[in-house]
Amino acid sequence: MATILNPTYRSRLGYQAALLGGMCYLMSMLLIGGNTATHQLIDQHVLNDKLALLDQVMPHSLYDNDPVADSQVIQYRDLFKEPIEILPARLGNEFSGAALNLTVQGWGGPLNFIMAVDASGQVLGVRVINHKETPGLADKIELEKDDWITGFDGRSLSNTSHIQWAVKKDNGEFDQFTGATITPRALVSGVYRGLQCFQHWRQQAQAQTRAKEESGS
Amino acid sequence: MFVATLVLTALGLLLGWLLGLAARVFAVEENPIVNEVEALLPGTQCGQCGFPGCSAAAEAMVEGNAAVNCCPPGGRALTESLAELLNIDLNSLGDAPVPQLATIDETLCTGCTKCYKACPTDAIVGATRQIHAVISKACTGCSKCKDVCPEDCISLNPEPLTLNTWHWTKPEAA
Amino acid sequence: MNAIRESVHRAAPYAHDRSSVDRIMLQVCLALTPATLFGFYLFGLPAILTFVSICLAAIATEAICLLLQGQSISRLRDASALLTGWLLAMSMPPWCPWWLCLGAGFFAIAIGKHLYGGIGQNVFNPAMLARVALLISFPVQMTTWVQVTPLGSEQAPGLLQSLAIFFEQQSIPDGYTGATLLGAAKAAANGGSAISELVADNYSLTQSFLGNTLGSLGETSELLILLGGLWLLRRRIISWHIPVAMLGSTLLLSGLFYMVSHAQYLSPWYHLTSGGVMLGAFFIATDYVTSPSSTAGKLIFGAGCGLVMYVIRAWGGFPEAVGFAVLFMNALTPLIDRVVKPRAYGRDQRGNPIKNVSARKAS
Amino acid sequence: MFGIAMRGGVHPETKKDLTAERSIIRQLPLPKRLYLPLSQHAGIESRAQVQVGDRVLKGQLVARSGGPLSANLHAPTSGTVVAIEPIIAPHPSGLPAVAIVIESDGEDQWMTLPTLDDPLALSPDELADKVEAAGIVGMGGAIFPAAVKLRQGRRFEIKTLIINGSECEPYLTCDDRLMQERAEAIIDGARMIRHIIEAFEVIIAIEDNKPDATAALKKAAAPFGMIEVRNVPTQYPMGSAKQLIQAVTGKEVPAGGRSNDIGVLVHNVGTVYAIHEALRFGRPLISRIVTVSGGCVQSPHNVEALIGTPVRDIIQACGGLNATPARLLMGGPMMGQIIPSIDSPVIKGCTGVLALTRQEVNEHVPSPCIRCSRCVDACPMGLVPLEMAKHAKVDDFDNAQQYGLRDCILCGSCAYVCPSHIPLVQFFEYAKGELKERRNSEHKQEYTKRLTEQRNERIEREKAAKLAAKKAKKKKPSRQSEAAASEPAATAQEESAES
Amino acid sequence: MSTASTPKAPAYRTIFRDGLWDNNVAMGQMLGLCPLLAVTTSATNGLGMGMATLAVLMLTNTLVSLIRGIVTPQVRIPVFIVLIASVVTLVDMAINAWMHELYKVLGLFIALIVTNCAIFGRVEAFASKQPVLPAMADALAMGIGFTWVLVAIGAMREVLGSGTLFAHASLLLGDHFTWLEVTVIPDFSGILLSILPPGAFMALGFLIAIKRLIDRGIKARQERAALAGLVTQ
Amino acid sequence: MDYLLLFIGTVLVNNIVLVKFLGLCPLMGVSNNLSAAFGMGLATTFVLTLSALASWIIEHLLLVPLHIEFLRILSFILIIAAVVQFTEAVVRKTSPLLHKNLGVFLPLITTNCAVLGVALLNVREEYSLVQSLVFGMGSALGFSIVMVIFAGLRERIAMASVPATFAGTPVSLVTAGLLSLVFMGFSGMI
Ligand SMILES: Cc1cc2nc3c(=O)[nH]c(=O)nc-3n(C[C@H](O)[C@H](O)[C@H](O)COP(=O)(O)O)c2cc1C
Ligand SMILES: Cc1cc2nc3c(=O)[nH]c(=O)nc-3n(C[C@H](O)[C@H](O)[C@H](O)COP(=O)(O)O)c2cc1C
Ligand SMILES: Cc1cc2nc3c(=O)[nH]c(=O)nc-3n(C[C@H](O)[C@H](O)[C@H](O)COP(=O)(O)O)c2cc1C
Ligand SMILES: Cc1cc2nc3c(=O)[nH]c(=O)nc-3n(C[C@H](O)[C@H](O)[C@H](O)CO)c2cc1C
Ligand code: SF4
Ligand code: SF4
Ligand code: SF4
Ligand code: SF4
Ligand code: FES
Repeated sequence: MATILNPTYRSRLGYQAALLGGMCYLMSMLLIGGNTATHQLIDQHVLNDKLALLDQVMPHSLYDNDPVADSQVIQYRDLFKEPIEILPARLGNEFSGAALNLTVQGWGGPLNFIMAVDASGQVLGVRVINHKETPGLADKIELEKDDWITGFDGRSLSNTSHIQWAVKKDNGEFDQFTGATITPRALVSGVYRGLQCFQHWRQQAQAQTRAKEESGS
Repeated sequence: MFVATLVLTALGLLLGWLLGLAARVFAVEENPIVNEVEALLPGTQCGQCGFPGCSAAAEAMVEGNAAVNCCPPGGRALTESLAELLNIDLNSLGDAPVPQLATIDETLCTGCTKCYKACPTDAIVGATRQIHAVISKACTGCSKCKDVCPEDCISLNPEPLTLNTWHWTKPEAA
Repeated sequence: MNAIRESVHRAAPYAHDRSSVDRIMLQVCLALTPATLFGFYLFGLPAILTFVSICLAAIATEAICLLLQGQSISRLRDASALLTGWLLAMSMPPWCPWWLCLGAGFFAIAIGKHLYGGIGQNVFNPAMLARVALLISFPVQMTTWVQVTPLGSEQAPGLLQSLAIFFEQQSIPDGYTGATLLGAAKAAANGGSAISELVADNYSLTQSFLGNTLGSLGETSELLILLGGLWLLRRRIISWHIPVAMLGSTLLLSGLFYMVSHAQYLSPWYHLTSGGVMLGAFFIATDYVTSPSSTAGKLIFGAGCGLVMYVIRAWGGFPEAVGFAVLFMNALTPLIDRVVKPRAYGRDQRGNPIKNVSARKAS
Repeated sequence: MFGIAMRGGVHPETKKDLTAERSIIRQLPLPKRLYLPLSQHAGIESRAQVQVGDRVLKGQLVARSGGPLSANLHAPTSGTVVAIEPIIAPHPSGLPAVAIVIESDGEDQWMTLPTLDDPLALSPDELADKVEAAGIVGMGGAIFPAAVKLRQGRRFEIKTLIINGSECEPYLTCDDRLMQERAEAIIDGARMIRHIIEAFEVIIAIEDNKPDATAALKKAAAPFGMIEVRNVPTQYPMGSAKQLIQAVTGKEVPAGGRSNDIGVLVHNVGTVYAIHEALRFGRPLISRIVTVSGGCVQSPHNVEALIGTPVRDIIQACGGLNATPARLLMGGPMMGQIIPSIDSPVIKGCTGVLALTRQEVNEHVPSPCIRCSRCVDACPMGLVPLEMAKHAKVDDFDNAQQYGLRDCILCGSCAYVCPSHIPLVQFFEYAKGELKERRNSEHKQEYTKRLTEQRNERIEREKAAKLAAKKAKKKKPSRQSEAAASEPAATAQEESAES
Repeated sequence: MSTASTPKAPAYRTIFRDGLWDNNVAMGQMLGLCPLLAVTTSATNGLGMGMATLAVLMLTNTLVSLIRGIVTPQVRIPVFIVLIASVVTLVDMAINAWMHELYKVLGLFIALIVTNCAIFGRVEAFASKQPVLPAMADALAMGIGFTWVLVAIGAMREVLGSGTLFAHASLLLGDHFTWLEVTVIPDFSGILLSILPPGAFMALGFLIAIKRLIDRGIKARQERAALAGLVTQ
Repeated sequence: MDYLLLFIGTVLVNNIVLVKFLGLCPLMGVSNNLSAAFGMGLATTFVLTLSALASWIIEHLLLVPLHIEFLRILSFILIIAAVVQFTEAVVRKTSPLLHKNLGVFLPLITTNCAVLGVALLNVREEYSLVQSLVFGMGSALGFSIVMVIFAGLRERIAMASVPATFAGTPVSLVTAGLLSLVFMGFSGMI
């Protein structure tokens, strides 16, 4: 770059260092400013998004606590490799259900979904949050495309047997999509295992409270 | 939070200094390619390319102001090596000028010696006041002789085809 | 005298053997005929409709492309479009709807071949390209396998019913479809059950070899394909390197893993007798245009086809992968051709002149 | 038995039965005019030693070798030199070439031939000189001056002399007939060559489709040890020196090298016969056996024709044509050349004259390469013809060489088998020609660059001298510069004469 | 700030012609291909990405043109890149905070813009050598050019892949634009290939081929017109 | 074993170019001939590995401890750009030969989104240091393989008589699409 205006100070090392340093300073200040101005709003949005999703699977009438704030992370290695986020719902002080954030392996990669279960262990609703399945073939798991996902509503470990928790092709209760069985299979089994997790967690929690009560009394 | 700014600024200062330093310490001499190109050119400074000599032509080629096939004495071989050096697609070039050879019309030549003084490659033979002739092996077709010939007896023609230079043409189809 | 002068513009040789492109292509078609006829017999009239319409679509597309490029329509005579269509049809499900057939022929010839300038210039195998593109685009239709319904048998659809199926006025009757051996094996693997039991229960090796089983239109009878392939070998239209390398590497790999686990992996004999391996090895991987030209290159190519095919069959998302494997190796072919050249006379393998053995006389 | 046989190669229909059973026609009517191009051998043109109007005798030297790589030329019959002028060369280009035209006087009168001692008693170098004097060049088509080859052979340790009787080209039977009819002469010639190059063994290699020739030579060779007559498989291009050496000795000639390098010398039987004639009888090379054949020839035969005989005459001697030929060739169909005019003369390297029908040529419009790799399999040199042609087509000669262009012997096997009828060899001829042109222009560039530098230096010197002269009080500067100026012209002249 | 050192700015007409057609970022310069191919599964996505890119391009081109006088070759690249990265991050934050609905659709794409070669390409090729106004014009032209190509490819892939056009456009543009959402081919299950990665490459390939055909047509017409102009009376 | 799976997955199944759509500009720009493609592959491998390492260090030693994740892009790209440019200057001086083969590609790489993409993906997937490196190298290998294969194909296509409408870029793009179609065969393998 042979500019006419090319005074000698330009070729000093100090100038170049200062230029880049100054740029970095300026920009990081700018970003810090931007961040301070926006981060609260953004955090709020993220929380709202989460609640909105929760709303879809769990009726507002079921809880009056802040499930997000009460959320805890649990792990059942034999059911899910990864830790599970669980959002408990309480009405008054009464346990009224919980939402579980789960991930299973689909055809094209991880399949992230949220499911809500009421206190009796019945599925209230399931929604897929994130997935990499083939569009057009397996995206009927999204509610906007198909109501297949509502097929889980009302199911529980007691009203559907172990064998029935499978796609029809595997002699179960649930429809598969023609030509794409793996995705439904993964979801069905994910919900089934989710219910089992819920059950374990419930039992543990109940045992704990009982223990607490006992030790307290 | 402002530690962050500090860190980044420091990083910027450091990197800026480093890059400035690198540019200085590792500076390379100005365009070595021009020299390389010039070394490839015939060096007869004949001017057929339209530039005042080979070094001007080399500069123009490197800057993209001259086609790599503009030098008729260099011919196709030169064009190809230049194209490779400068990474130019040969197919993008138009037709190259054909190399020429000078011939002296013996019936008109008066032996004035003007042509052989002008010839940059000493391709013209013949002493004063004798008929001059061109050694085709040494003639680059620069037309300098033609320009100075007072009798207008020099003409430039493409090299004639002989049994030695003939070869099969490229087949048409397939 | 004048006549002699006029034709001066072609160099030696002034003799030529009697080979020509159309002869080669037609002989390959001939070698395919037994397996094709057997496919017609197994799957009945809808299969014939499928076959004919794919071939016609391929030829029609070829004609249009030739016209668009201002080439002589007589190029059609080289029969390469027919052969592409033929092989494509053989690798398609036996009962395809009309639009799938048209799309297949069109894609193979227009995108797979003429986009690259026509015969001999394409880099991917046109037939396999079309097959794979359709598999990805229409997974449902492309994985619908009908049961064997031999011509003349009770279940075989009649003419009207066949037409109705072909034009999708009527869906394929329930109970007509099933799973291929490879499909079932993949399902078993996905479902976590033992492959060996499933296969032993439902599929017979002999039937798989003879071809009395469901699958693509022309791929089921390994026997007839093998015979056709051997005939081509004898006619010197193909050389043994690619088929042998491909079948050999498949056998080797599948044997190896079968020994590791009988439950998890399918036996090598099933690998060799099901799906499109045999057709692929003799008729598809051997496509001149898209395979390497040197002997060593052919061996590498064939072995690569077997390897990729096995890897996908065993661990990938698709039950069958001859098409993918061939296409993958097609992509590598230019590189193979560049790296693996025959050893030239008087040079070593790396292209340097061999050493002189005799010294100059002293003096 | 044969060592490692040839790689690749093809089996064209031999068509040798057209002429193989017919003996050589020796007595052709003497042509009225004979045309002797000055360049009918590899290397530099010969220089005419006669002038228009000179009378010459049969066997008399009419043109002398033009340099170290050249050959003498002799009058094939007695008569008068009527012209030394350009004629249409027997070459596909149809370009003119200077020839000595001799009008025969019908007497066919030999000059007095030198008296001869037993050649085997002479020293090898003397013999080589005699071969050179006789103007003998390779008769198998390579037209390389035989004496040059012999002398080169003397500088190497030659173990094996291979006499090339393979004659693998379809139609051609001139060597076959020669071997059948003049076996003793060939054996004699072989012994003399062996003497010259001090070879250890002599192997006469004949394709196994010539049993009669094999038998004749075996019989003639029987009295002499160390001459072995061997059959090699019938396969084109078995006659090519490199392939023959491989088939006979199992060895390969290194790329870019000669057969000398591995201790082998190859000569064609026709050459051997000519050497015999020269050394035994002092006869220079003035005639050769030519196969006249092809579907258009009325009565195909081998003829013994004087060098310089117009093709028209020898065809007429074989009953003329029965149809317009699709191709009129000099040499075999695989490597031969189109002759542009039926009046072109027979030259030393002319093994045959073929008039082929359309069916025989079987030429089609080329279609695109389908990469069938038949050409790769057919190439006896282990090259990749399809890639060579493809790159030549887009003028990418570097890559064409990568795939073997340099090693290509232009045998035509690849083009013979190509189902797409691609004129592969023409691509290679084109590429090789372009490369040669390129090399030449590079040389010229280097040369002119040197000249310019020299001239600039000289001008500098002159200037300096002028300056010095001025300093030394201006005394007659003009003469000095004139003297200096005539110097450069001399340099250029000298250099041009040099190379 | 020196204007003396800058080459003459091209006419605005040329700038726009180049940006929209002749030297279009995606079809002529072959830059910004990653976002181009990654997000164009539908026309709506393409539009969103295009607009976001346009915004960033405007900002960066302007800023770079402003500071071009003080930058030295030694640190040019890092300085520009830092600037671009910051602008993108800021835009990202801003949209997320104040246009959250839009962010939900675009969020993913905005981060991708940093890595868009086209931005850096324009900065280097144009803004760092030209005054502010032409630089802005160039950004506008190139941005719009990029956007229309994105929309075109998105539309091609969407129609072929699912039979709809501008599906969910109202989410991006607001409810006024519901009319944009059309179902082109009803009951069409779609050619999956076209919304999968291979379809992206092919769609761009065919789009460029179409551009060539049009260019050729235009040229032929011009030639004809020129010839006609030579005909007197 | 896990590293191996990650590696194979990165190279073949989730190929950075054909599936993740990163680094396409150099793919289309520098694949005209094999040796250039090879050089670009090597250079990218170098830079990708380095940037995977650098970004991990910055992320875990700077950004996370200071809670300034929003400066991530800025700091990553700053480091990458500087490192690349510094390397280029050094190579140009010390080894003109290497520079001829490699150096010319280095500036191109700064603006190649694969480099930043990989760094960001590393963070998103929460890879450990070793995983980051494996991922970086896998991506680079995946990039190089596609680059070289594609260059081979393009060299062949360059000599084919492609219809004028498609010659050059369009046919290259379609070929890239077909190549990505072929790579889909590996999907579902993870
Ligand atoms: C391009 C393509 C994408 C696919 N995507 C999915 C998918 O997203 N989900 C799925 O379950 N199967 C997918 N498959 C896998 C096959 O359709 C697989 O054969 C099927 O899931 C097996 O189930 P089936 O028994 O219904 O055929 C895909 C296949 C192809 C060709
Ligand atoms: C030559 C040839 C190549 C084939 N390539 C593939 C392929 O790449 N992928 C595939 O799924 N099926 C391919 N097929 C079809 C299969 O061989 C087989 O018919 C089918 O995959 C079996 O059904 P399944 O997918 O339910 O196992 C090919 C068929 C032939 C004849
Ligand atoms: C392809 C090819 C075929 C040849 N065929 C013959 C042949 O059939 N007979 C023959 O004597 N020489 C043939 N030659 C020439 C030989 O290679 C070799 O030059 C010759 O035998 C040397 O002998 P000479 O110098 O005495 O002619 C052929 C050469 C080539 C390249
Ligand atoms: C042995 C052999 C195998 C062939 N296999 C195929 C094939 O698998 N797919 C195809 O489209 N064409 C095939 N062809 C036909 C031909 O090569 C094809 O039309 C060209 O690929 C088009 O350029 C084959 C031809 C021969 C001789
Ligand atoms: S034409 Fe060639 S030789 Fe002549 S001056 Fe130009 S570059 Fe030099
Ligand atoms: S054209 Fe004339 S002056 Fe130029 S090189 Fe030839 S002879 Fe010399
Ligand atoms: S024989 Fe002909 S068609 Fe076959 S590969 Fe060679 S050149 Fe191509
Ligand atoms: S002509 Fe050359 S390439 Fe062809 S077969 Fe003979 S040696 Fe090989
Ligand atoms: S490399 Fe990704 S946008 Fe250019």
